[in-house]
Amino acid sequence: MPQVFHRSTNTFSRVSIFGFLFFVAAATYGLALLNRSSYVTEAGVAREQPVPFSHKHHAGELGIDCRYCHTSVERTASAGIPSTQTCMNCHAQIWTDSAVLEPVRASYRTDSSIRWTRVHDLPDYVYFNHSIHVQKGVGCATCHGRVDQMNLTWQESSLQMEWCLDCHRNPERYVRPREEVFNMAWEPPSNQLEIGRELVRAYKIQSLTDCYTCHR
Amino acid sequence: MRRPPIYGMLAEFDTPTQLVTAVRKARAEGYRVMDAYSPFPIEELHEALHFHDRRLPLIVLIGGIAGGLGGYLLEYWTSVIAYPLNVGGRPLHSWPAFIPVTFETTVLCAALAAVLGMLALNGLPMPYHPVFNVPRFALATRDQFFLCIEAIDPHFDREITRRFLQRLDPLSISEVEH
Amino acid sequence: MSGALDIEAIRRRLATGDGRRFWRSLEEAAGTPELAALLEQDFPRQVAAGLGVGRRQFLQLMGASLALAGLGACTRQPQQEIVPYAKAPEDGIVPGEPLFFATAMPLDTGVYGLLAESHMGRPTKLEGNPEHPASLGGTDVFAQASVLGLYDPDRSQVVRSAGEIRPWSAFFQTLHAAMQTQRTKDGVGIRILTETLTSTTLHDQIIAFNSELHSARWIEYEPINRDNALLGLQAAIGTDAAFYNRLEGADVIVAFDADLLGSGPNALRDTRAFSGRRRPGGRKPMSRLYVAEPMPTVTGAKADHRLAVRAGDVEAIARAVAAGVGAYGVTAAAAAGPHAQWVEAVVKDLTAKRNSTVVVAGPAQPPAVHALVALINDAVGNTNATVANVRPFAGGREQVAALGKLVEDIDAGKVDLLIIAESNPVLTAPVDFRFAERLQKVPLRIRLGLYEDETSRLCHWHLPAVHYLESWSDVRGIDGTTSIIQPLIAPLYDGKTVHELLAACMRKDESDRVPTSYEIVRDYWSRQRAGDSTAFWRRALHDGIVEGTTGAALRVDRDVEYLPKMAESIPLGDGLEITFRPDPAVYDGRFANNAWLQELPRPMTKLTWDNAACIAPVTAERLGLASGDVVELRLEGRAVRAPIWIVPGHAPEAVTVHLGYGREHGGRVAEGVGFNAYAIRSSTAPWIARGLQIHKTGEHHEFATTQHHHDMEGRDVVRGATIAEYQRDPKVIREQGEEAPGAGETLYPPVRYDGYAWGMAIDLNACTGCSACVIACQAENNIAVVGKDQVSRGREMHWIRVDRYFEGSADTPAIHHQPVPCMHCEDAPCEVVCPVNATTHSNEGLNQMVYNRCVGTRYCSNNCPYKVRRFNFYLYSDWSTESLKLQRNPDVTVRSRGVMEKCTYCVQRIQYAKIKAEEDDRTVRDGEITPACAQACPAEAIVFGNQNDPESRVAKLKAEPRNYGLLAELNTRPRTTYLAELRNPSPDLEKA
Amino acid sequence: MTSPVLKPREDRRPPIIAPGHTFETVTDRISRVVLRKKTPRGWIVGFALSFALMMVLFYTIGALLIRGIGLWGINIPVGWGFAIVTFVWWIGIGHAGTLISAILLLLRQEWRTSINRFAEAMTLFAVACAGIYPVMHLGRPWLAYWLFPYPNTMGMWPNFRSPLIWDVFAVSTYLTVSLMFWYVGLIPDLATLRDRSDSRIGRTVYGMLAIGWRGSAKHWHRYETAYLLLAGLATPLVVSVHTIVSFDFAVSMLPGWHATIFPPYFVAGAIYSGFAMVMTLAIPIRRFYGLEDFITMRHLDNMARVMLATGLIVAYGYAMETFMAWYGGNPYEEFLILNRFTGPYRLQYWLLITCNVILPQVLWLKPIRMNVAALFIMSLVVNVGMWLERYIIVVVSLHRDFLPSSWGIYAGSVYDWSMLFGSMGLFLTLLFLFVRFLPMISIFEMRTLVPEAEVKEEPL
Repeated sequence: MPQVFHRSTNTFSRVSIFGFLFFVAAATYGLALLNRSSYVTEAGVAREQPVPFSHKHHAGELGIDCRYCHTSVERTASAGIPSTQTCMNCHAQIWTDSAVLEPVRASYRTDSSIRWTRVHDLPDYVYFNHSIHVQKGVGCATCHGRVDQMNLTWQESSLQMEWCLDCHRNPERYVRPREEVFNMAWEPPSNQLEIGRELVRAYKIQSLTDCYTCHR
Repeated sequence: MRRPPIYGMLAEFDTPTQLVTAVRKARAEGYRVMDAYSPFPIEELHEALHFHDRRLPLIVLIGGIAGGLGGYLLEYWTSVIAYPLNVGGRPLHSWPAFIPVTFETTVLCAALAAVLGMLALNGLPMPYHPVFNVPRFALATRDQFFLCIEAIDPHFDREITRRFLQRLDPLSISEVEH
Repeated sequence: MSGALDIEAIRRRLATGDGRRFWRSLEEAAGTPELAALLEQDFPRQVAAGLGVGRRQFLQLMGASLALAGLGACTRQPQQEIVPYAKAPEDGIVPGEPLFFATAMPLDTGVYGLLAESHMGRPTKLEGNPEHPASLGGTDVFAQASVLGLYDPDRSQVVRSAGEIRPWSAFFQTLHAAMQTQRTKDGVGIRILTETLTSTTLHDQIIAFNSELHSARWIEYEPINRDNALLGLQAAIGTDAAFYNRLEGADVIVAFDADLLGSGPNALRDTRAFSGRRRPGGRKPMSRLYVAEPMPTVTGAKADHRLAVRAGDVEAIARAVAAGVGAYGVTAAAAAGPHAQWVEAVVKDLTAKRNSTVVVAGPAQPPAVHALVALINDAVGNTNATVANVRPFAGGREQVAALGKLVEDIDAGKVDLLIIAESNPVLTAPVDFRFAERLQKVPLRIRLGLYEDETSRLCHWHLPAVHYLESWSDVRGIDGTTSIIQPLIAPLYDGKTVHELLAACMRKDESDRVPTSYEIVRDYWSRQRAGDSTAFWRRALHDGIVEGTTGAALRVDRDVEYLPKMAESIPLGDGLEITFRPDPAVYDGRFANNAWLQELPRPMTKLTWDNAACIAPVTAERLGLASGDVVELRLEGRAVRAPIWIVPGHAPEAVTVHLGYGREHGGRVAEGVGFNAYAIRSSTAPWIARGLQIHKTGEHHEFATTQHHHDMEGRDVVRGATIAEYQRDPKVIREQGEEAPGAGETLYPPVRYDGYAWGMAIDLNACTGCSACVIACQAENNIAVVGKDQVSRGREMHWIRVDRYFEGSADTPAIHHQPVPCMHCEDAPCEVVCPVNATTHSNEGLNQMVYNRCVGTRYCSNNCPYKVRRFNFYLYSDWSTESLKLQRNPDVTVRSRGVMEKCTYCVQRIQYAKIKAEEDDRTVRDGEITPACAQACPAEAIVFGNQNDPESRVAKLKAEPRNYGLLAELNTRPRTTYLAELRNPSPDLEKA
Repeated sequence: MTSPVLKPREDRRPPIIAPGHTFETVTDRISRVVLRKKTPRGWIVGFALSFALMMVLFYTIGALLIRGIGLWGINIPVGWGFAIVTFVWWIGIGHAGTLISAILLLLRQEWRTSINRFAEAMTLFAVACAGIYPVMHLGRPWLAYWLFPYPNTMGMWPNFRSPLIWDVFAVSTYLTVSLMFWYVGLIPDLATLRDRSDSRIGRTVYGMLAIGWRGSAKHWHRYETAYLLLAGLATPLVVSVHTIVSFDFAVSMLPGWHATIFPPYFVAGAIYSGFAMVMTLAIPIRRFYGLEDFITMRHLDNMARVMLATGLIVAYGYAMETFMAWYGGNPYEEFLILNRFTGPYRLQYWLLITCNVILPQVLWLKPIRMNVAALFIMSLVVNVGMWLERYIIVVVSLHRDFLPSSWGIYAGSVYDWSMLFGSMGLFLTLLFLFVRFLPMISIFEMRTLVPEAEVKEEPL
């Protein structure tokens, strides 16, 4: 007898077809979201550190300048991670017996490094240079966020290529006067765009989207 | 309107000629809501049914145009607007190089439109259909030819219709359950 | 780099040498149909490919590749750590900032003055020290590759005695005991064998040592020694002397079997001076170079008139020239035979240009020739004008004779304690000395060396030496220039210097501390320089030269009383001749474990990973030999099996073999590569021998060469003219090839480059083909070594290659060298065909290759008319060997499997300079950016810069009429262009 | 769609369907092959062999993924080898299917009816085989999806100037359209199988695939419109696909690749090889399944004629290349041709000329065209010849281009060969599954060739 299927299969078959199409679309979209999610980029995830160093306390409350610790940020590609020496400059005097700081003192005593967990990690084929960005009026906070409000430091931005390109394509949206670079609290003024354009002219900022700008 | 007790009345014929004649006669009799079933396409049949549907070519045309435009615009946007790159000193908008892909997307979308359009207009997929309830209908995909006058036809009447069909001396006549 | 994976693979492949034969093309050029060629042409032969990769590596690969893809899809960055200093170092080390230190590398009787680039305390790259007269900023392959030697994982790392790993203390006990007994008998049983002594400190130590133990003896031995020159000059001048030339003053140069541009302590200095005199429009006229030699060398390739003669026949020619110029005491002009014209021309030029010519003979020529050369130079007034005779450091020494004496002493049982520092006599000593067997008669044998090599195996104690980049020492060049060798890094392994070893011997009391070589060297120099030694020391270290030493070498003049004698000439038999040469890549064998050098295409043969018995095409034909045929070379009853390599331009009836291969111990790279030519090299004929017999074995050897076709096929690849033609009409160069289409002749709107426009000009006239650029590039750009098998499959990775073409007859061809990096075409064919935009153009005209975007279609390479792109067919980069990672340049991505790569014009240097310039708000100065190849080039043949700036050197060169673009008719608009090669032939010879 | 036109034929050529067939004989003969319970031993053996061969392919692919494409013989300068050669070869083979089903349909060639179904299947499987190569020949195959334009975190897009991107679109479009064309053609026959299958599974599976086809006149009407339109679209598509494949070479600047004649001459070559392959498959199948009534000598004759014609076009292509090399006066082109004639690969070149130009001339002779064995051999010869043609084009141009210094030699490695034969394994495996589970001849179209199919006019 030829009637193989039940009535319901008509509806079922059509629904399943549309359902499938919908599923594919949804999956694609979901994947795109996932790639940009903090799960993949690990943005906004505060990292456990051997010593719970708080930028909030040091940079925010005490108002220590970024460059006190990140000494080479204006001169070289890497901003520089302070040596234990730098910590001890103060902590030889204050909090000399706090348990939290024991690893620091130990490191200093035994002349062995503190092994910090890396927060900002670019792929090995990406070459980022701090000094030139600082030179051209890109503020610390522009990429690193309000570090002065972070207890444990996290990565603020996705650090994905499209994110870099956004600023490299239209720097005027993000640059600030050189003297404001290390000012965490600096907010873009309402007329950022026109100020930005002037700065771009003044600092001879190029919009560099050549591959070799970052990849070598 | 009230759902009729049965789907319709199914008459079985041996040759395409008989079927075509039957259809013509049925129309002459005033029946309109009917369908003919054959194991292979018969030009004369839809003529006899006075059935003409010209929407499909239009759908395909639209599909093609959409595909072509979509393809070209994608190429233009990615190479000129999204990330303009100097590739071997060629202009950003190297239109001659964009033609092949445009052509392919045109064909692709047009073909998709043709197939999906055809299925949609035919209301396929439809695994369940009343006519399948008639056991002999299995032969419709082999060597037999069927005419089904549906119950929703205003002229339809179990007795009259059956008698009318008798006159076409079919191999068999059966009522089609819903 | 050559690390675990590669070296293993290499060894396996060397075992199963299943590469393919490639010399067919040469046969074709010679017009001889060749059987193997037919096999080759036969339907694709099945090639067992293979590079074992385990499952774990597979996972690594995939993981790594995905990470490299930088695609988010659930590949998160692995957790990493930051490990800052606990206490920041004073010496200004800043992460990411390279530092440069001056140091020096000794080799032979000479020295390389070097600047070492150091990243975070790791030396990664060596450059020539511009201040140093022996380097003048240039380097050669040995200097460039020595940095890899430092990180070689095969270096010996422990003290070993009888196979056991022992502490230094144990050795010192033994040593002390032995010394105590020797002290009682005035050290009569002590022998110290070193390589040629160039360290002033070591010399001082040895003097001190001898003053205490008078009967101790010190022997220098190197297989590549200067005995002949020494004896020759002694005869001619009557006193020990060495020499160096001042080619900048030479209008005519005559080289008798002397590769003065290619090897020897003066090569860099000479190359710079020579190329300086070969540029048209210089203040002085272009010099003219005559060369008479058996095996083509880079010098011969540059010659205006090259005479392909057997080494043994050079003496007759030299004698004829001497007679021609009326050299003292040379009366009867030996018949110059077929070379009469050449000799005439030489004589004419020499007499015409008094005191502004140079005649020079090579170390392989017998003393007689050196004497003749000295007399010729005297006769035409070159001595002390263009040729400087100087007192050789530490008194000249006949090394072979000295070694012979040592062997006798051993037989006589006079030797109780033999200390061998560096020198590897078991491999390199003349075979008739049977050194290996003699050595084992010595009661106590101590070896200090970088590798546990053939000699170490036969010694009681092997002591790990330190690499010069790890050690304190000093070195003195021929002209007296002395440099302090300072370490760039603490010794990687627990090694000692020869200074420390000697100091240890000198200890009176076992409890005395062995002074460090720093103390020893420092102490020596503070004794030399009274006054503010610290300031002096700082200065010396900073400059890389001890001030006031340059040219301080004692000048020697022949005193008028002395009647020059002719060193009598050693009679050679007849029959086939064989000559022994240092290898252009592994020298005397000491660099055999350096994978960069092993894989360097030899300038003349373009062979890699091999040495060969080189013969002339005619001789090959006569003997029915083809390249790759394995033959047995029999000489004085000794034999060695060697594969034949046919070299156009080689002297007929002669065979040239290169030393330093066939190593049995001394590293995984070195072992089993090539054949050991020392096996037939005797003390009686260390350089030239006759009566060689060649016996076919019927076997075939697979060579791995990087160039298979040596004929330009009449294409205008290398353009050139004679200086006369060029001066008459500079257009001659442009007319040699098809005209490049003008800027307007294109359908595309022109792309404008307003800012910088980087470009490169390569002067073929200056280039000698020495290939220093190849190794420099390899060191700078983390270029992988692929091994013999892969090279034989045409998969070498060098970003810059030096093409070598023969022109004219196969017997006396003109030889051209052409370095080919990426042309950075403005209309780059490679870019258009890349489906994923992995290679595109920068707004400064760089042809950018982005590894992490590349999916590896290889379409770009197919469409590159210059074939300068290189592909990672396997995971060539060594990701596992730690020590090799230290050498990597942190500013260059280490490429993964499956991606294309190519010359970037050293973009990392460009970016560095640009950023520095931007920061001081200025533009990049001309010469501020120097790519590795340009920096290494001793001839300054490669010039890089901004061609938009009319004042830049590169713009000026490109403006010259002899500037041309390779294949420019394809309208690729290359940014790398060439300056045509100009020759300066003698009018007389040209007529003939 | 063709309405049955059965005016008595005057020509003496064999008929396209043996006389005496009715609707049910046609239906039963063809569907029996699929519906019969026990699988013929011959099929099992053949399938086992081709399956084993397919495993060789999978092994090779695994090895390539783990170790890298260094396993192949490719190098610099010869960056492309067997992979691209075989890719072009398979794509070419595919073309015959589309040509038969689409172009001959538009030309109302009835004889196509009995061969178009498995010709289309062949197309599908050939394209599937071809599709493997572009992916596997990548240095990093796991990134193949970068060739498709999709929004990504890198803000990067494909380079639409590259012929390889054109390929991606052409091949994927071709695959999709061929698939639809094939499936649409199958629907009515699937319905037949649904109704004739006596096993529950059979009914269900075929039923699902038949998506409730019931042969309604209205459906037939739209169905035929769609089928015609598809044919109309497939025809330019099939031409464009091999044109674009030829662009991979023509757009580059290599001597021997950079030629304007490539598109037409590639398309002709494709049809040439395609028909050869159809013949290679048709002859054994009709024999094995006793379908001589449906695939008659008439079909073989016609296919032989097409081969002859396209073969001549290809020959003209070769001649033209040589002529232009001389006439164009480009030294590199001149050298290339000489190198083809006398260089290291001359053996392959002259073999190619023999297979593609010289031997096929025997097809002028009717006795040959009427001799099944001879035709079978010829079809094999042409298959080999066309593979060689691509080999010559790819390898010879690459191995000696502009700078003599960078000239090299290429030879396929064992992995090249295993990949080539492995892909044939995949092709045959799919084909065996097809002939076992789907009607290899379009049943409903065959019905239209039966005499009774004609509607005789009779008065109401």
